Amino acid sequence: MGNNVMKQRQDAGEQLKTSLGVLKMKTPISVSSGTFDLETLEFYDQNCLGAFVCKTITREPKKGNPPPRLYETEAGLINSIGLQNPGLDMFIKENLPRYREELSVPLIVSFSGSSTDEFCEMLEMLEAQEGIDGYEINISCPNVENEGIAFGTQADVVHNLVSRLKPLTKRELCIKLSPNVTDITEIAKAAEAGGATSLALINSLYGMAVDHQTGMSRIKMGVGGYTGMGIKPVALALTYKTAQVVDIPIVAMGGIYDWKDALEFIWAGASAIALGTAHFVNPLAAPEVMMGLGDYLLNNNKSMNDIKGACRFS
Amino acid sequence: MGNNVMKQRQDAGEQLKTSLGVLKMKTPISVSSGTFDLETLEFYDQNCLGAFVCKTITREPKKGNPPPRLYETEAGLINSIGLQNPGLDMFIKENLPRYREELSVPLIVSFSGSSTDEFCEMLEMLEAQEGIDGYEINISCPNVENEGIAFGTQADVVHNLVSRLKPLTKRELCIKLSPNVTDITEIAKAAEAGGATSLALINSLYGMAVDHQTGMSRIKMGVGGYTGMGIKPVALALTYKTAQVVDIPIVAMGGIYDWKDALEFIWAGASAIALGTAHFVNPLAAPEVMMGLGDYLLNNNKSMNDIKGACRFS
Amino acid sequence: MTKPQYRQRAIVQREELSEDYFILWIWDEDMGALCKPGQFYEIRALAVFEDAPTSVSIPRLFKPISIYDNQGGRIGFMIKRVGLGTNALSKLKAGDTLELIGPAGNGFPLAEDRKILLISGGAGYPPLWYLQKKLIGQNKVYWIHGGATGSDIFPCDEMWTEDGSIGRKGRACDDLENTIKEREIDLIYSCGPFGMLKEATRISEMYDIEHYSSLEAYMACGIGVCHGCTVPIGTKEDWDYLRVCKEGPVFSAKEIRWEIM
Amino acid sequence: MTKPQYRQRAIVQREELSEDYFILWIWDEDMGALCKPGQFYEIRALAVFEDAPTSVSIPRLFKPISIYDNQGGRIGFMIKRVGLGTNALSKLKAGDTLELIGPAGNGFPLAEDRKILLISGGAGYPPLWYLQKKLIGQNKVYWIHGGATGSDIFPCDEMWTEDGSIGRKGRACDDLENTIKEREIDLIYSCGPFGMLKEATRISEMYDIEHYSSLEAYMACGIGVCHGCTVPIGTKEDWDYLRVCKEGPVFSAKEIRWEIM
Ligand SMILES: Cc1cc2nc3c(=O)[nH]c(=O)nc-3n(C[C@H](O)[C@H](O)[C@H](O)COP(=O)(O)OP(=O)(O)OC[C@H]3O[C@@H](n4cnc5c(N)ncnc54)[C@H](O)[C@@H]3O)c2cc1C
Ligand SMILES: Cc1cc2nc3c(=O)[nH]c(=O)nc-3n(C[C@H](O)[C@H](O)[C@H](O)COP(=O)(O)OP(=O)(O)OC[C@H]3O[C@@H](n4cnc5c(N)ncnc54)[C@H](O)[C@@H]3O)c2cc1C
Ligand SMILES: Cc1cc2nc3c(=O)[nH]c(=O)nc-3n(C[C@H](O)[C@H](O)[C@H](O)COP(=O)(O)O)c2cc1C
Ligand SMILES: Cc1cc2nc3c(=O)[nH]c(=O)nc-3n(C[C@H](O)[C@H](O)[C@H](O)COP(=O)(O)O)c2cc1C
Ligand code: FES
Ligand code: FES
Repeated sequence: MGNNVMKQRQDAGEQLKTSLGVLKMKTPISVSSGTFDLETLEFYDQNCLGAFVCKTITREPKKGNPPPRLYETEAGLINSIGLQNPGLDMFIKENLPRYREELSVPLIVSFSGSSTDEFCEMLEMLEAQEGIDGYEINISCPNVENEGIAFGTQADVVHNLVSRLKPLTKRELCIKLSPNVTDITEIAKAAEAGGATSLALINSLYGMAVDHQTGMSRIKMGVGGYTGMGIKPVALALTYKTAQVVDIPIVAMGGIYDWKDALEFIWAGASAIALGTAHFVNPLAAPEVMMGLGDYLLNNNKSMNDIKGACRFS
Repeated sequence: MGNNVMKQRQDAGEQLKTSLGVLKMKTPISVSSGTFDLETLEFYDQNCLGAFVCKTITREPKKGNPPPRLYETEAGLINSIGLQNPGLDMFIKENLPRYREELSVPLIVSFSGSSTDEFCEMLEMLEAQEGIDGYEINISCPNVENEGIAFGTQADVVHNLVSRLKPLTKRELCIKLSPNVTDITEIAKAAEAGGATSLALINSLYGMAVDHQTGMSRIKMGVGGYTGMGIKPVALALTYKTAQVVDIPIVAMGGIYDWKDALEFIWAGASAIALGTAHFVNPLAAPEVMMGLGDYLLNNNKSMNDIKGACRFS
Repeated sequence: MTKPQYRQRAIVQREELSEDYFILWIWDEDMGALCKPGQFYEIRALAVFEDAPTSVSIPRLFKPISIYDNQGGRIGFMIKRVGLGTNALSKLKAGDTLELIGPAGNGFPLAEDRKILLISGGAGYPPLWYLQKKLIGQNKVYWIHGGATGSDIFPCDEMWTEDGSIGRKGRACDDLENTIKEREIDLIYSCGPFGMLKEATRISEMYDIEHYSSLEAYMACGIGVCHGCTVPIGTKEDWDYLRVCKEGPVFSAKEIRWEIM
Repeated sequence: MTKPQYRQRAIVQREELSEDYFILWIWDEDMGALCKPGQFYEIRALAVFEDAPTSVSIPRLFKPISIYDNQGGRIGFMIKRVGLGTNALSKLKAGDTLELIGPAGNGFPLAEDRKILLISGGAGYPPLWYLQKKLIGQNKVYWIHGGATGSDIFPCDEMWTEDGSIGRKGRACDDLENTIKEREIDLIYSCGPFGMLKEATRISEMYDIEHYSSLEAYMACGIGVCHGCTVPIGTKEDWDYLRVCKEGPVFSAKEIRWEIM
């Protein structure tokens, strides 16, 4: 690379900076829970990421849903993982030290409880640990009955949950919202009022696929979570709507595959974006988005702040 | 065509028969409101259709939303028509006679009111007309503020509306549901309890697209209705969920492009399917779906009833 | 008026015009007999709905393209590459198959014994080519065409480029008033970018000259069923959204509500 | 264990085997040095993310394909066309580019001085080819392979087809007990369709023979992060969903909870 290009990259570095409520991010690129882990970092330098979000942890270990758990549709992916995870104790004992060891970017721990009390208990246990920069509270997993998703659909429950969590931490407190609700702005406002420092959206839509020849559901559980390219317009609409009613920053996700997709969400009001299904179809998605965004900002002499929420209608 | 093939087609004709609550359909193929009209019938013989659904009519004429009103995304279409229509009086005076003249398949009139009273008034006016086989009650348009969609999101309002409409007609009374709700099964059950003879789903999801270069929304109104291929997994999940809780027939739609898509919805519980966005990318979609479905049923020696809702999970 | 039909036709010839412009020719006498200047077809490269393609290629919308020429059924589409749809069309070669829906739209009202000005910009050129062929015997015709650079310029009487590389430097409307006066223009047909049409309308209204403009819009169906392609037409007090694909694409310029477009 | 890497490599050769099967060869000594029998790569035809492609082709998931052969880095993938992904791969020719993630998975435990039975069905053949090359010097190896028709059959010691067109008529497990007894088999490696593996496991458990089975699963990431590819592994009372792409694809057959798969 010539000196000029190097210089450009550094400048882009400046322009790519963004922040959530508490957390400063070197780039607006995060990863969406459950689609990414240390293994992915074998493919490129982690410094293109502004944050690292781990797979959702529950209090007790979870076996997850019976397979098949995956099916690729014309324009996205249906998954039915069912939050398989080793449970919080094991996470603290085994995963966390490895993250501390290997990560040079901020770590956000995603977790989900089966009751408000359990959420609080988990947060307290995590607060006792070092090397954690924030939390993503998953109240929106479509693949777990009467657990994650139930919380995410009622504004009063969300408000109560977040109000209980807030006094327990000074770290980033990001609430991850479900798109499967009548009015996401009500839930978003409740989370903000409760003390959330940022919001993440969207989690998976409900989705299903059937083998037309045999009538067999493509995933064992029937209805799963739908993600990827096909949900981008929905994610964008909900990001925009939410950005209109809250003041806290938004980490947007849902069908973001490249830097152009990422820009759409920033125009619509996102302070940061996360890649999910994209990792599976393009292992280099994260660095490519970083380069593309950086070039766009430089070439147009703009910063993240200039375009965040600046989308227009005529 | 040889005699055998002709014979086959006739047999398929038998096997393709289906019915809604009141209406008998010669094929399970309907068309979704707003995506189809007499002009489309220039492309093929209308007898591949089991029913014809007109664009949603309102009591008064509607100008519709300012353009641009359309944008094609990676996997679907965003529209923002805003229910432009000539109003009910004009519909009865001009459109209806033309439909009566030119249609040989059952006519379903889609309409939407701004209050329960207005819905009732409209139904009474339509009941006074001949040549109408049923109604599709649109309580789910995402492109009209505080009109269509408000009704579609609250179970008690839907129940009240349908209960008021039911005594006024013996014709097919199909309620068209919105996917933009927390729990579509609640709304579906309310419509059934109120006296709906069938359900249509899904209407458009919320969707948005932004020009990444300029930050301009691709449609003037910002958030529009998202339809087509990308929404198929969502439509299928909601069809399946709804079929689990109601006994009345379902007309399913959302991203159905070919006969294989159609079969997926029938396995999931639909008694009929409707083509929408498909018309725009394949003008011959309807006859092709008819042929494909017919061949499938014949080759597998199955009737619509054999596969309707027969989808399995292992 | 004939209703638009759906057809598949082989491309019999492909012609390069410049970096961005090309012509696709098909041949069908029956179709040709139905076409009028100002009408268009919705066209697309034949979409194959295969079971197991190399990569799933999403079937995409048809794109509205004017009839550029029609000599007894030898129908030409002159196309500028701008985005996904026109790019896909630009990959086609002779022998490939085109899907067509049309002829669609109202077309230009024809005239006799008039002093006519044609004014076009960029990809607004094609419909006026077909139009002038029908007009020149019976009328006096003067054609002004403008574009950003030389590669947007095609045969006409007066050429403008923004970069000055061909013809006069500036925009097609820059000297419009003089032309109108000098040539005693009493009828204008225009097609091109929004800004040009709006400016041409301002001037034609000033001189109270009959003026027909062909408009563009993003389309889904192209046959009048979806109401996606509308523009505001009427008087300032009383207008409606009319469909470019059905009531248009040609409208009386003074009825176009430019101020709310 | 080496962690899976992402690579792009040219296809140096393509080989036709039968109507449905073909081999893609790449060449990379460094990659070859990391590979073990039973491991696999997630592969895909290079996806080009263009601005304005002919038609938008959706980038699709990588597909898990076993290492069929590896001679000092001359790595072969023997592939059966079954659906979208393998069909796309079947369109590739020498010179085209492959995207690869791997080597992934645990691979087969190797053995010495054993009386080994390999049993495969259809597209279960490839990993056993690479495996037997590592086993034959040190062990006695007997290989049974079955398929639906002749086009599913490849070199081995005992062939079965369901239609009887090649070898014995029936399924690969039909005479398995006899073979085990006659050849005093004390170690089995298997790969193939679910039904075959389950039956082979039933028999190997009956005779209490050490048995490793390579399983298939639908995958998204192929590197252990998504938990999409799990199978139930453990004892009847105490099992967990383990990842085929990470803890597998090779499992001790008696630990596979066939009854709940
Ligand atoms: C009646 C009619 C006749 C036409 N005749 C011709 C013709 O003869 N030759 C020809 O080359 N073109 C003609 N056009 C224009 C042509 O239809 C468009 O260029 C084409 O639809 C663009 O499609 P695309 O998929 O290539 O680009 P898209 O991906 O749709 O758009 C590419 C870029 O252009 C912008 N854009 C596209 N369409 C419009 C619009 N209408 N207004 C503002 N911005 C827009 C988009 O925002 C985008 O940035 C005609 C249009 C109409 C309505
Ligand atoms: C570790 C591993 C190693 C493999 N090695 C090889 C190899 O060397 N050579 C080879 O040809 N194949 C191999 N396979 C299988 C190969 O990955 C699949 O055939 C391929 O993923 C199918 O993808 P597709 O997109 O072509 O078909 P899809 O569109 O995914 O499926 C086509 C049809 O096959 C069915 N199907 C696909 N996968 C499965 C499955 N796992 N179980 C049941 N039904 C299924 C689908 O339901 C569908 O009807 C291996 C699989 C694994 C997990
Ligand atoms: C395989 C898979 C596993 C996921 N697991 C989780 C999870 O554990 N917790 C969570 O909050 N979201 C989970 N998600 C949702 C993603 O974090 C993200 O919200 C969603 O995929 C939308 O983004 P995308 O379209 O970019 O993938 C998962 C998604 C996928 C595809
Ligand atoms: C351009 C357009 C106009 C529509 N107009 C209406 C309408 O007037 N009334 C209605 O109930 N649904 C309307 N819809 C929604 C469709 O009827 C249908 O529910 C939706 O498009 C999903 O089906 P699809 O994915 O097959 O298109 C419209 C959809 C489109 C794309
Ligand atoms: S494009 Fe559908 S009405 Fe004009
Ligand atoms: S495929 Fe993702 S964990 Fe195995």
